[in-house]
This record gives sequence, structure tokens and C-alpha cells, in this order.
Amino acid sequence: MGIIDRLRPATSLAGMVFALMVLGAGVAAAQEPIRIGSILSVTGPASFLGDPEQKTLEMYVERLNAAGGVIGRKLQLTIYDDGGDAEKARTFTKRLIEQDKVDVIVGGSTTGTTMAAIPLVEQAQIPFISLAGAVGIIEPVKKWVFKTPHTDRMACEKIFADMRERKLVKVALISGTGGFDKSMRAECLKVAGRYGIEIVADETYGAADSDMTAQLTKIKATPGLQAVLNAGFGQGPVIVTRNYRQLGITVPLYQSHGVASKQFIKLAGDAAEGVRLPAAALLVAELLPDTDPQKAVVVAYKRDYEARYKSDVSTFGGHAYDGLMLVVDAIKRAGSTDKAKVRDAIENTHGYIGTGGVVNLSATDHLGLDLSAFRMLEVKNGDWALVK
Amino acid sequence: MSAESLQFVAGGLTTGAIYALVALGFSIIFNASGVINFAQGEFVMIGGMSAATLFASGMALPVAIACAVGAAGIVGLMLAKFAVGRARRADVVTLIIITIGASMLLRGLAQIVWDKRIHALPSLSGHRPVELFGATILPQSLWVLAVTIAVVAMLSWFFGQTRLGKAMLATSYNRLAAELVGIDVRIVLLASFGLAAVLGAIAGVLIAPITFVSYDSGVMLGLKGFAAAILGGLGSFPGAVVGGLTLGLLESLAAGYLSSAYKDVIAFVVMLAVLLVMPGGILGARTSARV
Amino acid sequence: MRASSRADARRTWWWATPRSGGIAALALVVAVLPLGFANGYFYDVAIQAGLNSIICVGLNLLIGYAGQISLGHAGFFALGAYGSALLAARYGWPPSLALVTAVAGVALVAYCVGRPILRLKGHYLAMATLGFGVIVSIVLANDDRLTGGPDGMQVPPFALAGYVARSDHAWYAIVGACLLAAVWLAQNLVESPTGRALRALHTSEVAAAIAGIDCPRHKVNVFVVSAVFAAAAGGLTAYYAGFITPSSASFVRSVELVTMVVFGGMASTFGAVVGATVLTVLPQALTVLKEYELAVFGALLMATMVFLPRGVVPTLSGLLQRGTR
Amino acid sequence: MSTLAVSGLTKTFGGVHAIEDLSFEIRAATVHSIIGPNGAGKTTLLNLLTGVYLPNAGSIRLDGRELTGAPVHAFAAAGIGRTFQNLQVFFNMSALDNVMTGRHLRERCGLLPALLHTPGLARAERESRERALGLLRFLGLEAYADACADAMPYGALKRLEIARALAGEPRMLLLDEPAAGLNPTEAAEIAGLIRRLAESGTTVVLVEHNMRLVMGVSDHILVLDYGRRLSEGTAAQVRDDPRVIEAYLGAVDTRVAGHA
Repeated sequence: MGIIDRLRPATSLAGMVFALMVLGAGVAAAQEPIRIGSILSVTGPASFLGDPEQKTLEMYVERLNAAGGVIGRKLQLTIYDDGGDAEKARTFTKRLIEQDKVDVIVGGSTTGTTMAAIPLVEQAQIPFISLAGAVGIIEPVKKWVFKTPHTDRMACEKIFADMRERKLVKVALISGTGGFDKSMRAECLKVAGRYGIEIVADETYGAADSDMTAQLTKIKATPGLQAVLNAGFGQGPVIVTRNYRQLGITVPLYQSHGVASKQFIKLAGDAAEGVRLPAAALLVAELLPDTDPQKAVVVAYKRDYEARYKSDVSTFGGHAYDGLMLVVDAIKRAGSTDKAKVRDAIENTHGYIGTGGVVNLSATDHLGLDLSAFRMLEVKNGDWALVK
Repeated sequence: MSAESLQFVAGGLTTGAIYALVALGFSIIFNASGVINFAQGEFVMIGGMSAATLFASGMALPVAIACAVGAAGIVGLMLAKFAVGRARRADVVTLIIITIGASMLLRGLAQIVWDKRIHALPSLSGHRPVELFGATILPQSLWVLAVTIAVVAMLSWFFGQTRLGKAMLATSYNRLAAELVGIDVRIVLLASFGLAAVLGAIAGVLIAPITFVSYDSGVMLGLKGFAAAILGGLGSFPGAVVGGLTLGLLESLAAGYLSSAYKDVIAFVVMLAVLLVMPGGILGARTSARV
Repeated sequence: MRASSRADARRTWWWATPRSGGIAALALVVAVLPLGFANGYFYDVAIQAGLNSIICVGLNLLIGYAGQISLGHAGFFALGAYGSALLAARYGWPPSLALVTAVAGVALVAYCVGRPILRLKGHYLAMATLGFGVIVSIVLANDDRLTGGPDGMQVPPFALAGYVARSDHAWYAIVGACLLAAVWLAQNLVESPTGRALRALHTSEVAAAIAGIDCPRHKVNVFVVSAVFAAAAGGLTAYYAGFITPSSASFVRSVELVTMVVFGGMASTFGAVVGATVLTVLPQALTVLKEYELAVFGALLMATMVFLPRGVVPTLSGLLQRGTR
Repeated sequence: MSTLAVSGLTKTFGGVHAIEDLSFEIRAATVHSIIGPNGAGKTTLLNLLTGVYLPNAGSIRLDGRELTGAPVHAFAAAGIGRTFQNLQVFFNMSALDNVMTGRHLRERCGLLPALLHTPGLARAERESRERALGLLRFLGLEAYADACADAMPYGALKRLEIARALAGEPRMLLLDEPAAGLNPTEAAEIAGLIRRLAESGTTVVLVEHNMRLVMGVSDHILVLDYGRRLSEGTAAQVRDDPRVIEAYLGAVDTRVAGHA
């Protein structure tokens, strides 16, 4: 009797599992959900990307389902956290494709995790919308791969254009050693010449460094210095900004879109005053003129996100919003989740208004954004201001 | 010395003082148990995160700091009591893996209890840099340096004068002998983890205004603190300070004079060279083989 | 007399010896396992478990048998991976030749690194090996023109004599065969004069030296062997995944490898396989926990080491023996 | 015929002389004992003679070959074997493996043959195993062959160390207090063993407190005090040396007085 007693929980558990499976099969037969898969760097060094992305996807899938789903079917979201590790991202992509049988994949928070997933999605022929920055993701164009964020090359171009306007030519570069930083640094070096910019110093710092005065002291001593550009994310740029003021460097400081969140101003405090950076309209939603086509979209997203999560919106969550909505839009137009049809529908997206800008995709452009999507912002009185 | 090189030194001292403070925690636990506590960085994180969130919720800064240090101390005691203490007879490597598990657990809990964002804490005395011979240093860095020195002095007093301190020291020299003269080794273990956690939390509170704090900021601090403790000589408190400052200066000078991209490589290569010449660290014990 | 008759029995029933018997059992598991695989994802996880097992079997020779800690083995893994990838992708070498050359190169690196730093002991050795791993990962991330930097680089598929390995089944077979070979080599080494020398110097270096064992030479040898295992697994991983990043050399990855060895059980080759497999599969199973994953994983690791301090395999087999006695 | 020649040997620890300007010779196939009060430097001397300690001055030659400064395993390779006062058994191995480890010098230890388990190596292993079993029988340990060393009693471990040292087929065997902790019967067995070894051509160097054993087996005795040579000669010569008696009585060791 002892044995039977001990086995009772196990047998009842098995019974429950069986019942659930039968039930599940019944529901599935009635109405197959649209399966959306996602690999995000929710934890680890790139969690500042993955965390708002995850929150955004979860919130909007919930909303869409509450509103009856898409083409009469519910959405089913599966998110795996790759921790920023490319190897894990590859395995999770495989899992999404083979085990979870998803219809479309949104994600890849970082360039590394995206690149690791690309061979698999190309092979499996599944629409894939990356949320990572590097231009290499969509150049050359890969049939099944799209992305929503502006490229790091565009960020460089926006910054250099602004510098050119202010007649700043001799520029020092300081960047982190992470993938985002290194990729942007490389793109900036590539396009600098086109804007007549001369890179007079090129320094780097580690992701967890606590003091960048040594690098900035070297930059400060560079003859003819007119501006400094910091490519990076996380606490690094905040420390750079503070050390910048500590050393009394007076030339303009530019940050990248990697710190495009109110949190940057909060952490850097007074030191952030006067810092310029390129960012999507989302960051300055309320400041946009009412004529701006993006205004309605970004104000709504900002309101929803901040109300639900009680934390400042970042442009990265916006990229996930755009990725999800592009997919939903394409599925509606395709009228099914047939992978080839959805892919074609995504590629034919025209005039879609997202948080990142107005998206016009084509067979030769799998990003669909131009430089106008970026706004140049400046920190003034502890808040963002549009540079006219 | 030019103002430029003085600035490199100032930057190195800022970083080095942080490493030194973390390294001291490693040495305390090593002395009492022979274990490298890979969760030491998490103690630092818990101190910083608790203080930052308590302060943000409206608590007065001194109270928030006291609560944070207390919370970390309790976590340290629990780690010793429920995990490391239960596996006392296990191999040292096994104990180290337990602390690795603990660091994952603490990091995992931190991201649930708090969040994954970066938090800041106000400096104890403002952001206005102090100028010395053309080089500038943040007042908070001076706080870190001063507290590090004060902590070393207090540890020397504790281990040299108090009953518990002497018991802990005796245990580090010879466990069996310490047990034979009636020292309760479990109490020593508890005390060492509690002390190391409190110290780590103090470090976290002091560092947060400079480097900020997030749920995973303990990983890198732990790694560098371990490196500093080894470089100075594991188990030696002055060694931890010397190791920390040396490592910080190495990084800063390498970034200033050689290459900021390879500054960590340079620092590690120099460290390996030092270890090969002095296999027990800069101020470590010299031992010879005995049969 | 009793012992010698037992030794005779061993010679008769070769499959009943710990060495051959274990390998036969492992081969059976490797052969039968795919029957339970529903799709390519299962193969993928199994392949990764196999690759990690190969590294851990080698690392266990160093840590478990010779008692020398290494917190830098991810460095050797990454060097093997990047060496193979670079020679094949940038210089157009045949993948198999690139793999062999990379592994040989890593052996040389391990020898040059091991000679000086294996004079250090305990935590100081841990620090030195850790430093080596950190240096490798920084160089790989910094040298972005060659390695693609932190975002990683693409690797061409593995091809040998016209055959291109692409399918999950092919890779499962390759990795399975390599794992069996790795276990066979490791078990051979353990049960040889060299293996005894390693265990001897683990217990007492002085006594080992008095017995005529050249401790520095044996330590360096086993360091090189373990690095070669890691590098070979690294090269295979690069070809299999088709993509590598410098995070494969990270300190976290090195710690993960040591954790696998200790979790499975030190000085037990099959413990290393079990440890690597369990800790590769477990995170996949824990994804259902979402944000609780890291905390639960840490708690499980702590609990296992507290209650099974010698590692899973030695502790459980000890209990089993006591039970049957 | 001289086997081991020591001249001017000096070892200091933190300025204190443990061994000071010591010179002596040990002849082949004899039993040569080293005695002296506690702290006289006997174990330090053994550590110097096996290369564990590096002398501050002086030289150690075996059959005219300079060994000073060589690594420990080179001393072993030159033919010097040894046991330890405090056991240095490999507790993580079986008794058989312990003895087989002792045969390390007589085995081929190439890395590749070991990895590949070549037939040659397999044959050598079988031979090695037989010889090791033979040694275990010789020392009455065959019952423990497959037992893990940490499960063996103290007396057996003492003999296991001797078996392990003999497995290397040394020309000179250094025994550090082999009879410590043994009962009179066991000690007598050790004495018989030492004589047999000397007769078979092995030089035995014995450090021992049991004076009955020392006086019974030694061909030659070296008496140390404070790291210096106090006296030297046959058992009878040493026994009658007034300096020795004084040193021992001064050191309150009654055993020598009792037997003298």
C-alpha cells in the first residue's frame, strides 16, 4: 500500500498531463494560433535592448488577442532569452523553427545573435525581422531577413551631418568594446570622409570599466580637437559623460542612439547638459508637431508602455513594436500565415508608420528607413530637445 | 610629472581603490575557509542595488546605506549557514562551485526583486571634481580610497586584537589545531562570510555613485577583485590593497600610454609576469615544501 | 593471488573492464538516443552536449586526475574554433586541414603557456589560466578586421573529400564518433603509467617526484592534451554552428566548463560526460521558468554540490555499490 | 667502492643551520644508519639527499656523478628511492596502483602510446602488474592489492611505502623511521627485510629511533647533533663514544642508555 500511496501523485499528474494534451489538441484543431517566435537578449550585457523588447512584444500580443487576434486567429508568442550569447541564440532559433513550429520570427536583439540565426532562417525559409543595428544584417539583402532599427551607419551619418553644419571637422572617437560599439565605430570610420570629418583620436573602454579619464585625457590633449563622439550603451557612456565634465573638456560631445532613453539623462545628471545624439521620434513624442505623421503612433506607444511598466520608454522597445506590427500588417494583407506569402507581403510594405519612422520596404531594401527617421536631439534642462 | 600623467594616476587610483575594496572580501573568506568566493561581486551588487532602490523610494541616504549593508550581511550569513557550511567536508573546488551557484542564484533573484536597469546613487559629497596639480579626481573616489584604508586598519585591529578575529586567524593557519584548542570553526565560517558580505556591501554603496549598479554588475567587479587579491597575495589585507591599486594603475597607464583597446591585455600580461616571479603574489606568504 | 586471478578475468571479459565496458555502454546510448528525437532541435541540443562532453573529458584529465585547475579553457576552445574558421574562411584551406592545423597550433600555444604557469599552484594557477582566457577573448574581440570583432564571423561548412556535412544526422554521427574517441583516449591515458603519474602528483608532488615522476613534464603534457580536446571541440563547433563569436572564449564560459566537470564528478571520465550533458540540457528545460531561470539554475547547482559533494556520478555510484553489497 | 659521497653539505632555514658543513660517504650494499636526537637534522638530510631541498652549499655525488641542484625526479632516476616519516601514500589509488606508480622509472611513459593504448604498452602494463603483485606478496600485502589505500591499516601503509620505493628498483633506499608506530614483531620483520635488501646489493640508508633495530642491522652509523657530525663508525664504536652518550642523555632519550 505504501508504494501505491507514493505513486498516487505521479499517476494523478500523468492523468492531468494527458487530459491537457487531449484538450490542447482539441483547441488546436478548432483554431490554429499564429505562432510568433522571438529570441531576445533579455538578460546579460545587452539586456537594455532585450528587456524593453520583451515587454513590448508581450504587451502588444496580449492587446491584439484581446481585440480578437489577427485574421480571426489568436497570436501565440514564444520568447527565448539568449543572454546575448550567439551560440544560445542559434539553438533557440532552431528550437523555434523545429520544435515550436513558429510562422515568423521577430528578434535577435544584437547583431551577433542575429547573425547566428540567419543561416537557420534562410535554410528553413521563415520570415525573420531582426531588432539589431548593424548594416551587415540587410546588406547584402537576404531573402528572408528584414530589420526595423536604423543602422549604425545611419547614426554616424546623422551625427556627421550635424557636425558638418556646426563646422566641426576634427573629431575624436571613443567607443566601448561590445558588438554594438565596435560595429558603429567601424561604420563611422568608413563614412567619416564622406562628410569631410577627420578622426583625430580613436580610443576604447571596456564594458564594465569604472573610469575613462585616461582615454579622455589623451583625447583632450589631441591638437585641434573640435568634437567627441562616443559610440556605446549602458553605463559606459554615462561615465564618459561625467568624466568629460570632470576633466573640463569643452568641445561638443555626441552620444549614439545606444543611450536613447530618458535613463541616460537621469544617470548622468547635470553632466548630460548639451550632449547631442541621434534618436527616433519616439523619444520626443510630445515635442513633435501635430503635422508629423509619426506623432499619433509614438505618443500611443509611449503612453501604453509607460502606463503598463512604470518605466521610461526606450527606442529599443519601439523596434520590437515595429517588428511585431510589420508582421501583423503583412499577415493581414497575405490573409494567411503561409511563409512565402507573408514574406512577400512584408517586402511589399509601403508607407507603414512605426516608432522608428515611415517604412518603405522593397526587394533591394529590407530596412526601408531613410535618414529623416532620425532626429537630432540635445539635452537641455534635464530633458530632450529637438535640434532645429 | 606632467598633468596628463598625473591624471592617468588619478584615474588608476579611482579604479584601483574599487578593486582593492572588493579584493579585501576575497581575502577574508579565503583566510577562514580556503575558498574563493565567486559570489563576492554579488555582495557588492546587493549593497549597491539595495541602497539605490531604498534611496529612490524616499529613504534618507544614511538609513538606506545602513539597511543595504545589513541586508547583504544577512545574505552572507545565509550563504555560509545553508550552503558552504553544510558542505564543509567537501573538496575546495566543490565549495567554489557552490559559490558560483550562489552568485547565479543571487543575480537571478536580483533581476526578479529589482529589475535589469542601471541604477545610480548620489555621491557622498557632490560631483565637483577636486583638482590637484592639474589632475582632477571625483570626491567619491577619495571616499573609496579613505574607506579602503580605514577598513584595512579596522581589519588589522579585528584580527590582531579581538577574540573572534584571533580565532579566525588561527583557523586560517591550521584548521585542525584551531579545532583542537576549542575554536568553533562553524562560527568562524559564519563570521567570515558575514564580514565579507558587509564589506562587499560597503564597497557597493561607495562604488555605485561612480560606476552605477545593475543586477549583473557584480560579475566584472568580482573578477577584477579576485585578480587584485591574487596579485597582492591571497589572504593578505595590505596585499589586497596593493594588488587593487597596482591593477587599477596598470590599466589606466596602459590605456594612457599604450593602447586603450589592449589595456586589459597589458594588465593581465604584467600580472602573469609578476606571478611567475612571485608565485605567492606581491605580499603573499613564502612557503617551502615540507615533507 | 586473489588479485592476479581477478586481473586474468579482466583480460578474458574485455567488455567488463571499466574502460571498454563504459565505452560500450556509451556507444549504445549514442546509437539509441536518436530514436527519441522528435526533430532537429533535439539533435542540436544533443550535438552541443556531445561537444561540451569532449571538452569536459579533456578538462577532467587536468582537473580531476592531475588536480590542476584551469579557468581559461574556453580560451583554447575559442582558439581552436577561430583557428579553423580563419584558415578555412580567410585563407581558403580545406576545412579538415584547417581543423587539424588549428588543433596543432593550440597544442603549441598550450605548451608555451603551460610551461611557465603550471609552476603556480592552486588559486594562483586558477588566476593565471583565467588571465590567459581573458587575453584570448579580448584579442579576438579587438582584432575585428580578422575576426569580425564581438559580432563574430561566419564559418564555411565542414567538408571532407567532397562530402559536405550539413544535416543534423551527419553532425550527430561526427560528434558522437568524436566523443567516443575522446572517452577512449582519456580512459587509455588514465589507465596508463602516465595516468598513475597524474593521480600521484595530485596527491603528493614530492612523493611522486621521489618515485621518479617528472611532475612539471606530466603537468604540461596533460595541460596540452586537455587543450587539444577543447580546441578540437572548438573547431567542430565552429563548422557545425557556421558562426562564432568571441564570447566563446569568455571567463563565464570557462567557469561553466569547470562547473560541468565538478558537477559530474571529478576524476571520473563518465562523470564529465554526464556533467556536460546535464548542464547543457538543463537550461533548455528551464526556459519555461522565464525570468526565474537563472535563480533556479543557481539553486539547483548549489543543492547538487551540497548534497552530492563528490559530483553526481561518483556519489551515486558509491551509493549504488553500497546498496548492492 | 664508494656509492654516495657528500661533502660540505649545508642547509639553513631563515639563518638557522639545519645541516652544517657535513661530509660523509656511504658504501654500496651496506646498511648505513643516521641517528641523532630529535631536531638533529636527520629528515632534513634525507630531503637534501633526495633533492627535495636545495642545499645552500656542498655537493652530493652518486658514483662520481654530480646530483646537486638536480630536480627530485632526477635523484630518483639516478637510483635513489625513499620512504617518508609521515606517510606519503597515494590515498586516491589502490595498493596495487601505488606500487605500479613506484615502477614509473622502469616503465615507458610516452604520451602517445598511453593515449592509444598500444599493444607494447599493454604488454608492459601486464608485466608491471605482475612485478608489483610480486612485491606486494614480498611485503605480505597481497590481500590489499585491490583495496583503496585509504582503507588500509597503518602498519600495512608503512610496508606499502617500502613496496612502492622498491618497485623503482633503486640502488640506494632511504628509509625514514620505517619502524615508527610498529610493534616489536613488525619491527623485527623490517629488520629482516633490511638485511635481505643489503645482501641483494641494495644500499640502505636508515633513519630510525628504534636503537635495537639500528644496532642490529647497521654496518655503519652516522650520529648527527645540531646538523653536524657528532660521531661515526660501527655500532660498537658509536655505542662507546662518550660524546654520543652525552648528547643522548642530554636530550633525555633513555632508549639509547637502556640499550648501551
